[in-house]
Amino acid sequence: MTHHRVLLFARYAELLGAGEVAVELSHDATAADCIAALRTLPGGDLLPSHPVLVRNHAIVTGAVVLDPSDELALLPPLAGG
Amino acid sequence: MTHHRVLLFARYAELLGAGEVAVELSHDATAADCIAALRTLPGGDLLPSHPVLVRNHAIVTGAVVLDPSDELALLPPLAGG
Amino acid sequence: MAFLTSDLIDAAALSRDVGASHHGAITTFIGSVRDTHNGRAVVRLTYTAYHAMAELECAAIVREAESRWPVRAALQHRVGDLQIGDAAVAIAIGAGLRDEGFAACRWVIEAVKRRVPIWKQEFYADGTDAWVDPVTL
Amino acid sequence: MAFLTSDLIDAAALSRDVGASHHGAITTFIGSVRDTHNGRAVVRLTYTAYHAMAELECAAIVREAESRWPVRAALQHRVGDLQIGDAAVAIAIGAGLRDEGFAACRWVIEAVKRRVPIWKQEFYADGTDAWVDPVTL
Repeated sequence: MTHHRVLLFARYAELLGAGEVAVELSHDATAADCIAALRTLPGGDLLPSHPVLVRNHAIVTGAVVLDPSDELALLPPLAGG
Repeated sequence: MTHHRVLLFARYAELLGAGEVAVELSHDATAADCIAALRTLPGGDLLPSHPVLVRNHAIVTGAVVLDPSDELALLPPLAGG
Repeated sequence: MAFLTSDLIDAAALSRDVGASHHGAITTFIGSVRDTHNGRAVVRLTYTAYHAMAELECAAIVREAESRWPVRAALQHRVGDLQIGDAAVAIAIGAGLRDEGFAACRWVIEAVKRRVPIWKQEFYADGTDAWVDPVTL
Repeated sequence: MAFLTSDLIDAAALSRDVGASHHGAITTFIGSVRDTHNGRAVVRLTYTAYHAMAELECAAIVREAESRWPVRAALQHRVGDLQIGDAAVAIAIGAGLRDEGFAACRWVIEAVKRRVPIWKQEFYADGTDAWVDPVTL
């Protein structure tokens, strides 16, 4: 298992009660695995069905394999401007 | 004959050497008559064939009859903005 | 406030004029004096106006913009001697929606160029000068 | 200069940044805080950002605008607590031709809304608050 920290913002930070959470994933876990793990956290069941995950500031699709050194973040729908 | 003053601007003021000139026109003279009279002034032969005449701040066509109380002006092509 | 001014134009003041608590989108356009024109080095220029008519046309343009779109419009045009970089014309539009703000701003600058009796005399680095004919940019 | 700021945005400074002796057309857009949203009275709001990514995205947007058009672009977005009327975002485009200035300005604001990770929490007169979902205006 590898340890991954995920940054949360705005509504998602409220849902999960923190601006950053940790998940334990199997080696070679994908972005989809990470999102599934986030759903098991308290409040995680309220996340939408396909939240946007970004790795090192770029959006990734579910099949992308993650590395523990990646900077991960879950982004609610953007509302700047 | 009636006395009409015509305001001149920019290039036209340079051509006729003044910011305002006077022309004597027959009673019921038209805008076209006014422009023809302006052409007889020194430098007036250098005016373009169809200069824009405005009366009381609105463009008039050649057939419009002028009144001595009108404010007349001859406008070169506009270049503001 | 007069639409023509011989003082420096304060574009920020125009923006404040059209800002309102329900106008979340402010679009501005500033046309300023460039240092070259058709490849010639410009050192300064002079704007001359038919003042009375120019003021009336500017007022009409603002009125028409505000009737075409639900916006507030402000407009100033400089006259007299201008240096390189000075604002020659400034437009500010306060709108609820940015689509309308951009459309109105664009419409006003085109209307100013087409309708307001103002003329531009450029003075060049070689000592000559010329009345500038309008160009379609 | 950072693209995100917790201080008041100085839109005039952005305009000066993109002004140049060969850029005769400066177009700006300011999005400011409105006092109502979907019919509810707004008293203040907070913008939250994923700072590192937002800075990178803003830089990328400016770079892309400057490669699509021969313009200079400047951009700032406010974060933190904002009052009604405060500028939330300001864009300034310096261009040689106004067509390009307007096009680039419009493109940048749409790109900011679509790409920069920033979120808005509105606080209402009735004491409630909400994270605002993006709306197509």
